[in-house]
Amino acid sequence: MDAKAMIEIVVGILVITGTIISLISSLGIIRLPDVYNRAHASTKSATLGILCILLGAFLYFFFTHGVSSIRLLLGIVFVFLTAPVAGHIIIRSAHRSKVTLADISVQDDLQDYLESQKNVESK
Amino acid sequence: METFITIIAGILFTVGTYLILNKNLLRIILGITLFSHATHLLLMAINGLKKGAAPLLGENAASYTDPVPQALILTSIVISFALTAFLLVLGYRTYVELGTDNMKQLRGNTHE
Amino acid sequence: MSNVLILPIIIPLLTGMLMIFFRRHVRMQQWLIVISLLLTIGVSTFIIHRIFRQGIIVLDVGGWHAPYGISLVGDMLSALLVLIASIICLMCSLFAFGSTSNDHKVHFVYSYILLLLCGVNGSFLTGDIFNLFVFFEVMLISSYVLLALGGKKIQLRESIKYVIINVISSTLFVIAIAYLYSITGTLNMAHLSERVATIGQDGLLTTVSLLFLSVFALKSGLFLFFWLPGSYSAAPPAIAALFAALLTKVGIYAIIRTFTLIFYHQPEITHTIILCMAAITMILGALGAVSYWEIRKILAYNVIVAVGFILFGVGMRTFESLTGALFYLIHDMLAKALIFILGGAIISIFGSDKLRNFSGLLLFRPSLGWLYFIAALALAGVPPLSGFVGKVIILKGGITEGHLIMSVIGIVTSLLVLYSVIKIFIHSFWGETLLSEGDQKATGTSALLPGSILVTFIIAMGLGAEWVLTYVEQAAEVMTNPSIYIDAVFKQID
Amino acid sequence: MYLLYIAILIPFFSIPFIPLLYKYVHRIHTGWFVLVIPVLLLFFFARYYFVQQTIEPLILSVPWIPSLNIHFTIYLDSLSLLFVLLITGVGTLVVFYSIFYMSKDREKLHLFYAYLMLFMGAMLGSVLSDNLLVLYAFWELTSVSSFLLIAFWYHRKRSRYGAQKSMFITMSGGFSMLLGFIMLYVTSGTFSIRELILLGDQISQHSLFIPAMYFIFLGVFTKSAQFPFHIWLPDAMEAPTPISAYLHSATMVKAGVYLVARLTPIFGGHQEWFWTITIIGLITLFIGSLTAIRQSDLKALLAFSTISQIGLIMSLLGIGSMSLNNQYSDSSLLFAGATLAAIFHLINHSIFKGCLFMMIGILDHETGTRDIRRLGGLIHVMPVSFTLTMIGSFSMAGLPPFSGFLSKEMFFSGALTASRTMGSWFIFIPIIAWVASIFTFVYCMILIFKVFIGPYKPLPLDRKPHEAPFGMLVSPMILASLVVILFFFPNLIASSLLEPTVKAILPQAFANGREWHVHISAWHGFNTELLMTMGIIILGMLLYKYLTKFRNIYESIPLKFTLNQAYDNGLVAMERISGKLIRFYMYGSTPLYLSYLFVFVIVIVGGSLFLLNGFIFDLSNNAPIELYEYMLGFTIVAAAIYMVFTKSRLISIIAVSVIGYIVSLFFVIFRAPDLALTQLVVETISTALFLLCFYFLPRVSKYVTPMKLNIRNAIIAIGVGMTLTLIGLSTQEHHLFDSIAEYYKDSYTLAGAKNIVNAILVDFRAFDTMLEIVVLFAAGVGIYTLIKLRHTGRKDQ
Amino acid sequence: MKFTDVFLQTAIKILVFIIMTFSIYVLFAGHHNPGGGFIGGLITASALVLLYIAFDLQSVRDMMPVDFNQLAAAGVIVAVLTGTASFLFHVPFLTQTFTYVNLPLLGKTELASAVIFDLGVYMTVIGTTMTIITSISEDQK
Amino acid sequence: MFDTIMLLAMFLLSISVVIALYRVIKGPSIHDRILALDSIGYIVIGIVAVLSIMLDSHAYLETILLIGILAFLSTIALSKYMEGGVVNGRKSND
Amino acid sequence: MTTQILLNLLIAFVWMLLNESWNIVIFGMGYAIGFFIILSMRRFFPEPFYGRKIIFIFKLFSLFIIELLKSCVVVIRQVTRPKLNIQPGIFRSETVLKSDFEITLLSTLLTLTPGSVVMEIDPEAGVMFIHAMDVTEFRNSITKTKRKFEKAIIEVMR
Ligand code: NA
Ligand code: NA
Repeated sequence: MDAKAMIEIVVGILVITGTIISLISSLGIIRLPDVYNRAHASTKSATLGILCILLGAFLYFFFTHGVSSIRLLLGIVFVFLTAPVAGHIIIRSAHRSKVTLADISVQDDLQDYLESQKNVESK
Repeated sequence: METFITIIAGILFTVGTYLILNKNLLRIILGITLFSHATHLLLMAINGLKKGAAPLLGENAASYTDPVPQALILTSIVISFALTAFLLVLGYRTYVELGTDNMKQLRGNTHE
Repeated sequence: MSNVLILPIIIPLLTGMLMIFFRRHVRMQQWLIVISLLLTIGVSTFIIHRIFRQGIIVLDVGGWHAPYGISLVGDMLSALLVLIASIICLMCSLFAFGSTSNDHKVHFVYSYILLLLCGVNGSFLTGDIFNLFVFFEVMLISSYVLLALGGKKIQLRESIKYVIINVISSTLFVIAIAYLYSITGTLNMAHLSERVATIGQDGLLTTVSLLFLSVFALKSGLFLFFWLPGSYSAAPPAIAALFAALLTKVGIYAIIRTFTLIFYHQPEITHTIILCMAAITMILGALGAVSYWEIRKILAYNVIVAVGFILFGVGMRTFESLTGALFYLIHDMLAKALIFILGGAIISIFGSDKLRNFSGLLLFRPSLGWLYFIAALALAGVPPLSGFVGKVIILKGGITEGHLIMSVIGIVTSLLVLYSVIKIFIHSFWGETLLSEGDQKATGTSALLPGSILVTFIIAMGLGAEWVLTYVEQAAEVMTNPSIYIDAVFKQID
Repeated sequence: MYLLYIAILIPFFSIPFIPLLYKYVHRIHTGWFVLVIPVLLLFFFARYYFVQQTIEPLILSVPWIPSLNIHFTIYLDSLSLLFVLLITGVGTLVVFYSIFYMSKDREKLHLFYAYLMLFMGAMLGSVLSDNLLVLYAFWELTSVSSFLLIAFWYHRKRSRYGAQKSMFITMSGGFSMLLGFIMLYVTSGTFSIRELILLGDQISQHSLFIPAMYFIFLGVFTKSAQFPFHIWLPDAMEAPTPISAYLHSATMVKAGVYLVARLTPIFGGHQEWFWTITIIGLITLFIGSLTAIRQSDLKALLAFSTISQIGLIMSLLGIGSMSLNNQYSDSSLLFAGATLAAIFHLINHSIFKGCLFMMIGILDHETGTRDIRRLGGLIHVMPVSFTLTMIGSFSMAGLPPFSGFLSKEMFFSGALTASRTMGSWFIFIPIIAWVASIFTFVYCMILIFKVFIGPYKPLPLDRKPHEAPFGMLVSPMILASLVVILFFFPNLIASSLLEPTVKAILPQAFANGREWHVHISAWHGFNTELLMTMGIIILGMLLYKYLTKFRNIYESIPLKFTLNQAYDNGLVAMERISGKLIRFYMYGSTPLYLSYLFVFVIVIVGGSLFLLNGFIFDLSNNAPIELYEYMLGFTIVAAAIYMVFTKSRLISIIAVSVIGYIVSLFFVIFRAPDLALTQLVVETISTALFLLCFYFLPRVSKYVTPMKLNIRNAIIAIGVGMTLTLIGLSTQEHHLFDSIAEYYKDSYTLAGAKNIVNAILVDFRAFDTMLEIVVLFAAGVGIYTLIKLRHTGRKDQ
Repeated sequence: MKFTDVFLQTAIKILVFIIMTFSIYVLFAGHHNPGGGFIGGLITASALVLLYIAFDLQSVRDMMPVDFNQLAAAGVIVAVLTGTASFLFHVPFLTQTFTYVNLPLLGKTELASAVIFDLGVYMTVIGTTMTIITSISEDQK
Repeated sequence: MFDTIMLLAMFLLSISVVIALYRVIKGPSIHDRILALDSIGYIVIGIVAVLSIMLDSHAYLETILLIGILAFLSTIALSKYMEGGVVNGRKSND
Repeated sequence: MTTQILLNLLIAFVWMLLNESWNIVIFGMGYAIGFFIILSMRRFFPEPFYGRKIIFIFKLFSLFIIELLKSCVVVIRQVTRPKLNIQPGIFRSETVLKSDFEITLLSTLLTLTPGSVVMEIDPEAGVMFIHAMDVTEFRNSITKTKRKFEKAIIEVMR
């Protein structure tokens, strides 16, 4: 087994793993009951899946072309940074625009807090 | 591939034309957008596809695809973007000011 | 190499950009625009002079020789049109000084006028088909903004139609270029001409040429003029004058250029179609001109009639008819600018464009009246004004070529043109005087200076037709003999 | 020599000074200054009268547009001279008359005289130009000045109407005449009348020769108010009376006569020429005289009389032209007599009609009306006027001892000559001539008797009538005395003016040195002509007596069927019908306009693709295609089709963005990284703009499109798609040349760039990019103004 | 309690630096790699838009007092002036030139006038995009 | 083999896009759509990465970061818009 | 800390000067040399050696990666289960962190770890509202993770 084949195997595994994680996270977006839960699937799994693929690509170019693509690394960092912020902002916005939680939800401290505030104000 | 893309462009032209002939302003603008997408695909397709590597000399490939259509499309993309943006805002202002996005109601002759 | 050719494009462009920085200094902007346009006029005159002496000037922009770079080609046709366009631009700007609101002025109206000129001049000068498209867009986007500027209801309504129709035709333009590039593998017009000539313009190329024709027909208001009356009547007076004098003419120029330089091998198809369209255009334009009672509409339809008449000359493609077409084109640019400026002044005085509400303006605005009267006669081709000579040459060509019916249409429509513009004269200048002495004394006065200058041009062009013809004939020479153009473009290689 | 040019141009040059004189020397009637010009010109040209008899015609030439063969060539022969003398002579008298007629306090004299000088110069130019186009130029100027003069009192509706009508009709004719001239040029290669005459038969075989003639006829007949174009002349009477006398009777309306005479050497002898002119002339003569009787306005009466008299002259010229016909070469001199009559009558008419107009002007001036029904018995208060009017009228009626008698007799001779020479059924010519002359007699009697004889009716008049001031009477007096002088001494002008003129009109008839001298005598013995005159007097008297009954017949003709009505309705119909037609095309709806555009593309471009066998198709060079590429492609198709059917804005916008993003993926697949990048960003911003501008706005209107329209649109859409696709498929296998792209592949050495696309954008074709950012800039700032200008606008409100 | 945008704002502060660096890289690398002034400008504009979103319009304006109309115009002027510079050397308008110099740290580096041209493009794109976006968003307030 | 794996990856990623698109169309809330679009952005990054491996070209790596920027930008913009009805320009949180 | 970094850079620069060579490798060498010089002389500086932070950062990072993997597995398990069995909800949580940067870091890490997404933050009061995919199951683990993170962050930041 030569080096190229080695690399291809590693890259292949990384890419396929990433792909599968992405696929599952997409399924999560379909299956989970409300936007808040879906955000979990989207922020975490997608991130990890894409990270795997990008890492695969980085290794591929590093070993076959000898290019250490800063752009790819930057991409990885960027995905790391943006995914949580995006998830946070989406569901915060959803809650602020009064998107209801799924029926199976058991607790909403935030809503309770906001209502108590309102009661204080109205008094 | 060329034929496939040309036909897709053709379908986009058809749908674009159909939307453009609509009286709803938004659909007209959408139709125009489709038209320019189709134009760009066509411009690529009829000049041959995948006939070499990306036109970057760093790629060290034996042959490169024709860079001219790409350059033309780039210019065209920017120009159609500028026009679409202007058209959209114009449409928006018209919509707000005249209270309609129906081109039939934007006829001039009758209410003059 | 002759960088002088770039100046009519970048002088207006740079000045227009510079004005963005002097947004609130209206006076400064006015000085800038006048100086810049005078400069442009001077440069254009110099260019004409040089072409007259030394033949076609070519500038390979970027130093990349044809067909690999973009070449600017100044032949007499282009140079003459550039000069006239710049003059008209100056006139319309002078008119705009007094006729445009301050709001417009601080919202870059002058910048856009200059950008429009940049687009127009560039379209005339470029020797590259894709570059022509780009210049068209510069011109069109400026026209969109100028039309919509002000945001009145009617402006919004008409400009949205205008923009939609033009954007679609621009897309068709790109498609046509795509086809052409695919077949010929080049974009330079001289090179295109050469290559099309080698294969003798087969059926597919003719088809593509007809797609170009459709696009240019729309831009020039040849048969596909439905966008024109509405938009011209919605624009503010100075802008309408600019549009009337310049916009359609660029389309006409494009038809002339492509169908004399590149697609001239199957005239029995292409040029016959042009002639048929020209005939229908003249008729429909005349119908519109006589039927309306609003100044703007009447004048807008007059633009259409002239387009048909010029294309009548172009469609015959003889030396004589092309000479006539170009002469008439130049005349029409000046005359249309003039009559739209004066019409705009009338409208601003009465505050309406409904002819039936007008009366008796001659008493207080005699100069305006007489300028208008001369303009009206010039428009109809009454001798010895400029329209006459062009009309005669085109008709002569028409009859020589056996296009008797076309010639009769030409004459009848010019009569209807006369009827329509004289109708305006009679209804606005004659009759009981409605305005009182002090009433709106100032309005319409900004039309007088540009009006008088243009009238002088029109008279001079008629009386000095011979002198103008020496230049025009040099242009027609190139139009009938593409090899002159091609040789000029490629001589740089040797 | 070039004094002649100055002579023509003097009236034009004087125009700028007239307003100055009017403004700054207001004390003196502007007319006095202006009078100098016609007087000078009259003397100047009179000089030629005395030399003309012996020497050759005078030719001067100055190039105007030589490359078009347009030279300002002056050709002064006796025919031109005759007209020049009429123009300057009558002009002098009219200006003199106008000094008393036009009040210097009330009227805008500067305009009046400026127009008048414009006209005089134009008229001189017309009759002196040899070049058809120069002639045409002056010709149109006469129409223009007439237009301005008719509407001199432009606050009156009738004046404006008359001006517009006269301009429209005469200019229609003029335009058609221009076409005729150009056709003549195409047949011959010259605009010069002299050269055309010399070319003679060479051009008459040309297929355009006869059409040219008819196009010229339109110009001639409209200008000279011939049937059916005469309708403008009565309305032209809204002009001040001196103008009516000058333009609309003595000079301008005779321009057509001049041109017929001038072109007779070219066209004369052709049957079409003879028939058209003679018949139109006779019809006009008849209709004109018949209608004149009916008029109650004196000026209208004179207008119709002018129409009929010019018809008479025309028909004579028509008959005379037969002298150039080879078939009748033996009797050519007899026909020449008709031409002589035409010229003589032309002179006479100018004189007596000028006189009569001035008298009507005086009547109008002194009584305040021109209505025959309100006038009567003025002989007592205005004896001088009566005498002058009577002289004019009798001359017009063709009674001795006035010059009109002579030309009337010659007219009958001409008519009889035609019938005698050309065949017995040509007898209708003298018959029409005779009947029309009866009517002429009647209206002349009306003119005298209804106005001056009978009961004096001072009551309905606006002011107390009295004799006109002497100055005003001078001009008509001169004219009236000329009428008498010419009767007694017609040979004063016979050999010096008439004979050379006839020879100038019919040069070919006298080419072989045939002897022909003009000698006019009042008494020919009892011949047919004299009998005809006597018949006229007797029948005319009877008719005059039963005039009221005759009038009733007229009144029964409904107004609808008159030519005037036809003209008026015609204009209205023209506006209405063209309005309907154009509004049908210009419906105002953008979708409709766009469907025009698309149908045009389908028909012209698609049509040509099939008719010219442009379609070529070949799959062999296609690149391979992968499954995922098919998937991407079908996603585009699906999204596109979804867009057709969805009603939701949001889904449409999402669909279009999906397409846009897939297109950018395609760019990746097509090895176009720059494109992919750009497309991505642009698509994102566009989507954002779509959402901002449309999605979040409240929906204001709901509308359903009828199925029929949808199907029509679908058909158009498929047509466009098919056309563009088929051309695309053809071109994709039709690369006939090497692309210029090969050159750019050296971009690293040429431009120092490894990214070829970028090298093209910033170097090879940087100019495109420079302009592209201008477009972008313009759009951006345009959007800014769109939004901001409204805000400030609102603040103002 | 006062809920703030602290998470978003801090994250964006960091991200903007990454994006800006990237955009400038794209601008200058465009000559040899995909990219160039247009893309670079758009990416910078994205960064600015992110700032606008995270902070309010006014505070960003205070931080960066730039009239975007003028920036756009300046961009066009820069692009055109690189063209007119060729007048001085008597070569055709817009003739680009390039040369290689040895720079500290970077080694053999290419200096191309085309990059200045691209800088003009970059400025115009930023100016225009920001003009469009700020105009519309202000209008919809 | 390697190419097949890459094709398989492409295929699976495309399916992920389709699945996420379903959520975009279905909704129900606008936030679900935003969320799904955000995910599509990430998946497309993956697609491009795989594509550049397949095309054996590092010419598309700029695209990756660009998609990331754009996806993030759109997500933030849309969410903020939904929150306050205005994309930007609101005084932050008070 | 800033002084130390600047000093290190200066040393690298001087090293380049000495070598009369201007490339990244020499610079890197110079930086490494400087790093060790500062490390050996760390007692002369008032604040602790900045290299320590690198270790903390590395610690935080590895902690995070582990948590991320864990969270991923959890979510995947949930999603791939034939029947969903979760009890989602929003709960309130307090934090000891103060500065914006610290809070951001914490939020990022928390959001990326199992079943929790930060929703609203009040930095003044040190309160966060967190959405959890399964409140009962994760309440404890999230709080635990949060504490771990807080500790690591404080180590890095202060
Ligand atoms: Na570009
Ligand atoms: Na680029």
